[in-house]
Amino acid sequence: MISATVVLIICALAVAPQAFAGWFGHGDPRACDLADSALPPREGHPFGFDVQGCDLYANVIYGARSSVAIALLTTLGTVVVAVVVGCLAGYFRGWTDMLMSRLVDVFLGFPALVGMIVILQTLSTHNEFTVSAVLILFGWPALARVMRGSVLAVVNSEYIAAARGIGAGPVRILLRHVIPNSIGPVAVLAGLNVGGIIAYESALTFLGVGLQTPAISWGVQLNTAQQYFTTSIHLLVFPSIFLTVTVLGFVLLGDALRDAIDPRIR
Amino acid sequence: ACGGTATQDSGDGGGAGGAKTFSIGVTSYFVSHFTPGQSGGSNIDYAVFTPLTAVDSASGQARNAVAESIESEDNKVWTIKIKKGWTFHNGEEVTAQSFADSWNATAYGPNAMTNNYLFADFEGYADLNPAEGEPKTKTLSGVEVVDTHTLKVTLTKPLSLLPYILAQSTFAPMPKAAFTDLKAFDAKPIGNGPYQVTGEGRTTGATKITLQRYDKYAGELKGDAETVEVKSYQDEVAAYRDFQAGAVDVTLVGGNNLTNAATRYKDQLVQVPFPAVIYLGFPLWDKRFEDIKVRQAFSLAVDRDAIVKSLLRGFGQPAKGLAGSTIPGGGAQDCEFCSLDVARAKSLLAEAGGWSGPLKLWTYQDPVNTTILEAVSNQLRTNLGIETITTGTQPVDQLYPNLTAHKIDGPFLLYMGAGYPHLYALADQLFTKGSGTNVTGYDDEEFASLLRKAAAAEPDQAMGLAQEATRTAMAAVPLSPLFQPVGGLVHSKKLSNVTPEFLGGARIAAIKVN
Amino acid sequence: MSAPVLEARGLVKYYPIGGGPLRRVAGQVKAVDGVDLTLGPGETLGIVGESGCGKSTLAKVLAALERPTAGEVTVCGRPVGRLRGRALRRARRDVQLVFQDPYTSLDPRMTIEAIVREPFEIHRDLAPRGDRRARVRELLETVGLNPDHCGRYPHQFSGGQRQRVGIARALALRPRVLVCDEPVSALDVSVQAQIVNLLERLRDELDLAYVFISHDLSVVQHLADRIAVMYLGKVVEIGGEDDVYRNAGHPYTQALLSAMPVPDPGLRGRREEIVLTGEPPSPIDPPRGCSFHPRCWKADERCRAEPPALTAWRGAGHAVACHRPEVWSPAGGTEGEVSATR
Amino acid sequence: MSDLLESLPGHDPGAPMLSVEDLQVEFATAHGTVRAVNGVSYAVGAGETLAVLGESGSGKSVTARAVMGIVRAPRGRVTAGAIRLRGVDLLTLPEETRRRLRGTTVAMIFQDALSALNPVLPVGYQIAEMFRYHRGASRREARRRAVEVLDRVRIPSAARRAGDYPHQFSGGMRQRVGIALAIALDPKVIIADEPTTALDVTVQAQIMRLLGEIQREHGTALVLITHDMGVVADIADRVAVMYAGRVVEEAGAHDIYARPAHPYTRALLGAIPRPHLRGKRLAVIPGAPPDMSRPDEGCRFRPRCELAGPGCADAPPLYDVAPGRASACHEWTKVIEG
Amino acid sequence: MGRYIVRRVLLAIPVLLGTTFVIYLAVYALPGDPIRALFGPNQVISPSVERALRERFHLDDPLIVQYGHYLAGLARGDLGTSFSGRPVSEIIRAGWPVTFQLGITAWLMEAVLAILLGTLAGVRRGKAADYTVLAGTTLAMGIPFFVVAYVAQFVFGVQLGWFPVSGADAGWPVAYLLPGLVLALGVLPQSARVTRNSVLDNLSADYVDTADAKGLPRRVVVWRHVVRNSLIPVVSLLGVSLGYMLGGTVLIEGIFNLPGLGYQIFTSIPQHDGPVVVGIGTLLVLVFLLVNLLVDLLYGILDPRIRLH
Ligand SMILES: Nc1ncnc2c1ncn2[C@@H]1O[C@H](COP(=O)(O)OP(=O)(O)OP(=O)(O)O)[C@@H](O)[C@H]1O
Ligand SMILES: Nc1ncnc2c1ncn2[C@@H]1O[C@H](COP(=O)(O)OP(=O)(O)OP(=O)(O)O)[C@@H](O)[C@H]1O
Ligand SMILES: [Mg+2]
Ligand SMILES: [Mg+2]
Ligand code: NI
Repeated sequence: MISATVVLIICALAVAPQAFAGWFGHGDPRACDLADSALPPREGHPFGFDVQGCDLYANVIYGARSSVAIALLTTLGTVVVAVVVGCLAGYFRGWTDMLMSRLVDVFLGFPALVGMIVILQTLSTHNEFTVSAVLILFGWPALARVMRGSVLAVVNSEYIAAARGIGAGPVRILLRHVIPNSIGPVAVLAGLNVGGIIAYESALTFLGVGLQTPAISWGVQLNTAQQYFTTSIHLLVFPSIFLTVTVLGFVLLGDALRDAIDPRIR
Repeated sequence: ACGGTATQDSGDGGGAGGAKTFSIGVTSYFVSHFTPGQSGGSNIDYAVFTPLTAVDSASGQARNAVAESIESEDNKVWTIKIKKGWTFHNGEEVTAQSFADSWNATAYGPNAMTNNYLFADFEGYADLNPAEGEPKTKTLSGVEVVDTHTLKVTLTKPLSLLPYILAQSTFAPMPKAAFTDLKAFDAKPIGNGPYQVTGEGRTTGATKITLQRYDKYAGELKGDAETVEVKSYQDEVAAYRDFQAGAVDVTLVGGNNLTNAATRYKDQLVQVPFPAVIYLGFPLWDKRFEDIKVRQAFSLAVDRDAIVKSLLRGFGQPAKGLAGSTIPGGGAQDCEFCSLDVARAKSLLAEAGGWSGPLKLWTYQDPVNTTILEAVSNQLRTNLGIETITTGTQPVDQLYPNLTAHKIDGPFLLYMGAGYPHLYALADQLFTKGSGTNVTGYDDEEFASLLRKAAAAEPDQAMGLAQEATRTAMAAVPLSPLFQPVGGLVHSKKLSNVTPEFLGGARIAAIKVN
Repeated sequence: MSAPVLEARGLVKYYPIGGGPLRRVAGQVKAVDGVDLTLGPGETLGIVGESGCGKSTLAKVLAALERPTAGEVTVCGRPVGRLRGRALRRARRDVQLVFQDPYTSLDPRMTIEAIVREPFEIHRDLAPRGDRRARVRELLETVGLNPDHCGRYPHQFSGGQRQRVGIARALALRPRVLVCDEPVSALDVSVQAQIVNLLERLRDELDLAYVFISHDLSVVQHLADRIAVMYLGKVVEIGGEDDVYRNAGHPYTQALLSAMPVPDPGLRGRREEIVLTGEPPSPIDPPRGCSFHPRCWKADERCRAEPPALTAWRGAGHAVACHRPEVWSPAGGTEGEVSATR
Repeated sequence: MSDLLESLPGHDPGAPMLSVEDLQVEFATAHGTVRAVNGVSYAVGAGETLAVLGESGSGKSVTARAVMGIVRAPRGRVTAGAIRLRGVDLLTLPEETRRRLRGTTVAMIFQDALSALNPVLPVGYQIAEMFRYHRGASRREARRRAVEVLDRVRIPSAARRAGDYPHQFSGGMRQRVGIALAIALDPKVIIADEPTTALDVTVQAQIMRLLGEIQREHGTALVLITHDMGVVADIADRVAVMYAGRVVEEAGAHDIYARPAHPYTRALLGAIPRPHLRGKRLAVIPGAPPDMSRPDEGCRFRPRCELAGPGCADAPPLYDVAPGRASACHEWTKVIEG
Repeated sequence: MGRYIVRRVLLAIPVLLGTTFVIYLAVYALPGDPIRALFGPNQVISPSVERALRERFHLDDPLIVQYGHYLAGLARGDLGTSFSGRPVSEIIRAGWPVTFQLGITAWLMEAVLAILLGTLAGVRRGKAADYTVLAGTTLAMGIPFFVVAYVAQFVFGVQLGWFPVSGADAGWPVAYLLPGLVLALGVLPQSARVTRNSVLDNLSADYVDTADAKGLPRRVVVWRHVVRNSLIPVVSLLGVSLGYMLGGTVLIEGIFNLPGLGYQIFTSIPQHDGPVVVGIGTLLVLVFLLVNLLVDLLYGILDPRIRLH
């Protein structure tokens, strides 16, 4: 259950960064002095300073909030959409399936970054919600495809026929039988995707359409770090460590989740 | 640089008997158009074309290039004599007609050349660009070919700075051959400059253009290298990386890489102060900024020295006035509120009734701009105690229309370069009502009349009048200059005499290959 | 005999191959190809036949899980063919299916309580909310499971126990008919005996009628009142238990019976076996005429050309679809000349 | 080729073809260690057929897999006992030697032929592999031999069908392909794990006949694992009955049917539906098999046994009931007398 | 089979038309002004020029009319003209080879690495190799790929000089190795893990027992039997990941200065260059559809149980 612990800690950071940010120094991510710009770690500032001369440790801690919020919102959104679409396509087959599958094809084939840029530029406000919304818009198709596949495998099983035999309607069959039995691979993939989402948030910032300073997020930090990494490597290293640990936590959590909802393994 | 890969032969340029050659990295914007009417005035443009005049970067004076003489009685009607013996790369002679053809093409509205506006002060411009419908004529009535080597130019109002204006690549001549296929010309121009474009020129999808020295060049500054390879990059960062890998011999560096270059390539870095200003503009249409004291307070709360020293690692000049000393007429300390004075800022803001509510600062999408804007917002927060500061960015094509439409709700960080090296140009662009780049909405009759006077005056008086006009404008604090940017030209060891062109790129013809 | 609880007339079920939107149907699997059946209350009809002959398909059509391509299923006098949605779901209550594979027919993520309780949640009228738990325990007891185990998951039970869960779920709806699709094939003899006993007990207690499908002839013989033998989607012989086992008229029935292993080493080598040659034909492209003719040792021109109809033969209610039926019984040797290929 | 088995230490031409001695196999599971096989012994001679009967989960398959050496590490482990081929103890051999014996000397037929065959490789290829990796045959030679083997198991037009995939065969044919894999290299021992459970009686009869023929031709020792008492009666020479990881009775086929010597065997025979039992309840064994992860010292059948007495708290040894007959029941005399 | 292909291709036509419309709509809806964008930050635009440009590119027409113009051109085989004055077909012709080579390189790298690493992790489940692959792939996934790109460029290009830092001059494959690797890394974690899980599933399949019982050497069992079967889900994922890679070229081509389609489309967005965005976007969707058709056909080869009709 290491994964759950890691994810819990990260979520705690996201919910109450002020509790952690002050461990080593003043803990105010916005108390900045340009004179300290990009200075390496020193007493009271274990991670050093960012280019604006702000304490990097406090910033990384505060950065969890936006990054985790986006990761969770997006994961939730993509899973919900994917489950709905995957179920409709896999369960009802026929025309529904064909339309949904073609839609998925288009979304998968179209360069997602281009789409995201266009939409975010149109939206003009770039906060956690809009960024998540756009990531959901382009993130669901891959999951939906997986979901459809696993729904297809499940709907042909005998316990679905049995449920139909005792008079269960489509809604009940989908909610009680199909979804619990087919969501496993989606959970795993969603766990795997969390890292990708945080990375994508950063890519959007890099492209100028993501979260923007003074918003504090790992994506924004990495984007800035990227410009300075030859001279100030610490800007890149510390957010990356947090990011990677988070990603690993979510990947393992996805695996654990699949096992947890599978009584056969318990 | 470190060991490059085998793909680049830039290292053996000086090899025994080998032809002198080097490669130069530029951003793709520099080579997007070659037609004078559309070109951006990059160093490549000046390698391929030579206009009538050139601005001496040392003295800041306009010198004759293709022009033999440029004279006027009233600064309105000008007689331009052209030197003999100049030829285009295809051998065609450069005549008065070559200039007239080029100018007419640009000024002709339906051609939709981007530099069209530069001819707005020429007589007949209105006929070529009617408010509605097709123009009836195709030539500027203000440009008259007197004989093969004499041009008569008539302006709509006196403008003593014409020789400066004519130094821009837009005013370069075009040969007859150009007009058979303007598209082809744009990709592979036939100019009259020290270098000619060989091969297919600029092709879609290629990142390389080869220049070859034009041996019959009639100008003073003949190129040293026989061939020059121009490589285009997405941005300066990419070009600098290639330079580090040894794939490029000279390139412009900016932003964060300047620091890196300054330490790694100490003796190979040429600093280039840009004739431009980075400023914080105030939305004069916004009620909250109506009170000049608010604007003054904001201006006083920004620590320009810290930004330049820490963020820019010293590459920049903290602004004391609108224009830096690199611009003719600049260097004056005409900004009273350009030094950090927190106490005064606070009291001024308090006098104006303090600040309440959110504050949003704007700039266009650009990594350096956003970093600086963030620093400014941090300082405003700390020094003025405005807690709810956010920043926003928009793409250029949204930000400018929104500024003109007065839809931006906060101060904005912008960059303004002088159209040509003269304080007049900068002041005109920033403060004249109706100018496309006067985004603060500043409008003042006293300033306008001073500037009109400057335009009509003789060069020596013009400067003083322009400075006076600038002082007038600055006193009203429609904007607060932050610093004058500095760039750098970094070059490999085999090159010497690397000097900047007006826009910052290396002056190609001047570069010596060892 | 009282009115039949389940009746099938001219049932046909074809599965298209490679169908789908915008797709041309490439062919059809003729899984069930014209079957007539009648089942009285409390009666057990055994169905035997080769693997792939359409037994399971028939079961699904009878339980209204699949819509027949043609023909009509009547449950307690009500035709179910045209019912849809809610009405169809109600009609399904009377005919319940018990699946062959107890491993795949239970949702692995539900406790057995949830599984058995589900019918009550769907049909609220079956029992008031407060009674449901008691009813579930009662049902589990009926099928011989410990009600205290109701919080367990299917994978924690043995095959026989799972099969009972399946039966309990079916019984929850108080059906008139249980269609059992090979309910004991996956179980070993001792467990098989438990299930067989359970089914017999339920039949006596609840007056259930069964359609009992199996390829184990001895189990069918043990349970069934009447037996239908299927071959390639068609019923080729039908009759009382005694008629079919002792006086089989169709050569395929005879071959089946002869191959039935007898648990007595004393009979080893002394039984007569009819060995079928050739592979079972494909239901996509069944042979013309009598579908059994390619493997039949007495097939003649007529068999190749003309499909035989199910016609009465010997005892009452005994019918055979063969042009030249002859009596044969595994123990008593042949009547008439049968040239059995050894 | 020189016989690999003969060159191995301990080889004894007089020893039984295959003998399993006091074998123990454990599995590590989430619920603790499962001792799936707990002291199984049986032996089978050349040309002989041993039927292994027993309740589901009694360890029949695990024993077979242990003989084949395919009990999966790390979860499954053979912890004690010996498996001897003509006296050679396989468990002491290095893995590579065991591998070379698999398929050549001992072979196995699996229950579900469809899942036991690789779905994406042609059946001919799957057979040819054996010739290539054991006999070093060339691609073409191996293919030719594979067709021969398919021919032997009566696959019609074998040469053409060798290129087909398992799903293109009917159930009976697939099982014949499974047999082809097992007999390809003429092994001395074949273990058939419920080879006909999924098939109907006519096909089952075909398969059994085929196995009998092969056995007769090559003198192969056959271990047949099955539930079907009819099949056992038809072809077994000897029968081993397993319960909860042990062999509880071993005897000749005739004896077991006539006079079982273990209460479990007796109950099993009583559970078979027979024509004369029609309309009557079948005899059933009350209760459920023991939980193998919580081993009970003492007789494992005790909780379900009608004869159970206090003495059954001690695990019964395998009593010699008669020559070639053994029963693991303290009360075997009572049982055998009925 | 033939019919199947024809049907799939026909089905792609409405999909592609729909795509063009949606992209057109999106570009049209972009706030900001294309003319302003064409001129750059602080250029003055004269009204006459602006008018001429608007007319030339039909910018004043309503969306439907603009799209109609576009479709009419399309019917004539004319993909339209970029605001920069170059025909879109020319832009595509010039950029296609670069993107193609980049895509292929990245795809091959992903396939090879995913299968190797995934199999390794699966076969050595629970051992150090498994955890190493997990950790490595997580790292690759957690760090945004533009950061990976810059670091890779700096380390392997600038510092070590093993690869060209940027540009396509070195030709295939040298110039494409580094950007290809960076692209591949973006999807590698997923495909490696899918491979691993698929290998695990197959390792416990019955046919592996058969193969073991046949006495085949372990390596034959793993590579011939297990990997072969495990590829089936991986191949379909590889098909999908191509879409991601084509999308990734948008950033990678810019960073590595490769003059391909991704870079073109990327620079065209701020320019509101509708014809270019639509043309290239649709082309990429088309490629994706075709590749996935190929994948489906490959599926039929890898898994003979699947028949396509
Ligand atoms: N959903 C389906 N789609 C296409 N063909 C099907 C479908 N279900 C069954 N079939 C085919 O119909 C035929 C009859 O199948 P069915 O399952 O009814 O046989 P069965 O008699 O129950 O066989 P078994 O004894 O093996 O269970 C088979 O050839 C089978 O392949
Ligand atoms: N891989 C495994 N992990 C854990 N337990 C196992 C494993 N394989 C078998 N077992 C356990 O070992 C015991 C014996 O199983 P085995 O498969 O030998 O039974 P069997 O006699 O062949 O039964 P059946 O007749 O159902 O095939 C069972 O309790 C089973 O749960
Ligand atoms: Mg069936
Ligand atoms: Mg078994
Ligand atoms: Ni086909």
